[in-house]
Amino acid sequence: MKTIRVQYFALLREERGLAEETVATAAATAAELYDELRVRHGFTLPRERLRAAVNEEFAPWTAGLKEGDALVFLPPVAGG
Amino acid sequence: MKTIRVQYFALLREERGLAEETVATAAATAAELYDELRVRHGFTLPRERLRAAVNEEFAPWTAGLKEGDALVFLPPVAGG
Amino acid sequence: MFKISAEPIHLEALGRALHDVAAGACATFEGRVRIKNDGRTVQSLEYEAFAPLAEKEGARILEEAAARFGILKAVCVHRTGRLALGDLAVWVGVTSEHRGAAFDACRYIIDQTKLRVPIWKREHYADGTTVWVGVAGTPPV
Amino acid sequence: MFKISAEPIHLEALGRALHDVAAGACATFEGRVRIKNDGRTVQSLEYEAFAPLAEKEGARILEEAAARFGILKAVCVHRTGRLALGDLAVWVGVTSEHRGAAFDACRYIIDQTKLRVPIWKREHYADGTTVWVGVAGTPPV
Repeated sequence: MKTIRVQYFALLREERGLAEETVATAAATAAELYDELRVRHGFTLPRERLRAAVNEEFAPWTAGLKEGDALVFLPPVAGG
Repeated sequence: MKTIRVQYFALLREERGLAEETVATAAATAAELYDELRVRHGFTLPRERLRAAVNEEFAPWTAGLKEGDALVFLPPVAGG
Repeated sequence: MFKISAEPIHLEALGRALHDVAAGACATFEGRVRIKNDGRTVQSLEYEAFAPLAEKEGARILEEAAARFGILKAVCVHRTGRLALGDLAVWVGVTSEHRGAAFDACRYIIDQTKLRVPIWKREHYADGTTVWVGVAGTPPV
Repeated sequence: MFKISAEPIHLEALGRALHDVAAGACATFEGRVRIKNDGRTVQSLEYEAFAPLAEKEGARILEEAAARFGILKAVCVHRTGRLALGDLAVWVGVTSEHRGAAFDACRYIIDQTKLRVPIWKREHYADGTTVWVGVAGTPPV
């Protein structure tokens, strides 16, 4: 088990009901962690519509997770 | 003979040494008037590099001149 | 400089930061909250950003623009928080010697910002509904 | 509105004149006096215009831009008189619903203004020489 800090933005933040949490997980990758949290919290966005960020940088879904990593799942962006 | 008001800008103004004059001319067209004034004042710009304006509107060189017309010979523009 | 700002954007200071005696051209872009979007009447907007990554990705966009177009300086500031109709949401300014590079780089920066920078927009409509733009089927709150 | 101005251009008032709740985008262009032109060091500029025809031709350019690009509002102001390094020589601002039209129209307006509007520029160089730009072989004064 690892401890991962997860931040939520926009629709995910609203669906989770909070902006940040620390989770204990056995997930090996960013993808596994999202899939786990999606089931737990009922997120409506499929993983294909998101990107992952690890430690404030874009990362592939296959990125391995280490103890203490900071994860963000990025909904489709719409700046401007 | 007609009386024509001529305004000069930029290089033509400098070569003529004044910004405006009234000329009495037998020239039938804008082209004839420029050719006449070019000889008289030694303008360096050939007519092909200028455009003509009659009464504050662009006009073809073949435009006929009437008593009291206001002529401007426009050097190559360079705004901006 | 690419900045996420929770405060209103002050154009004058940004304009001064771009000045350069080598610059003959400055192209700017302002994105403002407009009253209609996709046929719906907008009352206000909310922007939210993942600021640290937004500023990193934004800085990369500015570097790309400098490398591609040979500009002198470029700035982009994007608001977060609640905005009313007419408020300034994003500002891009680019200086260059000649105008072609300034226009091309300015457009590149706003286009790439909208595509790549982690910023999200919630539109609130006159009919009381609200949507996270770009996320189909967002439920009303 | 296309204006020839013998006085310094006040950007704030011009920006306000463009505002429109329907506008999501505003593209602007500033042309300023830059220190180098064609490899020569510039000290100051003089602009001269045939104002009545310049404003007529400028208004036609703005109408063309509106017809081609479907913009909301457009303004262009061009200075006359003596300008120092860094001074604003020309300003174009365009608002539209979406950004593509604003950028395209802004560029069209400055490109056509430089081509068609009767405005002339004399550059004064650091070496004491001076040239009417676009007129090869201008004698020094």
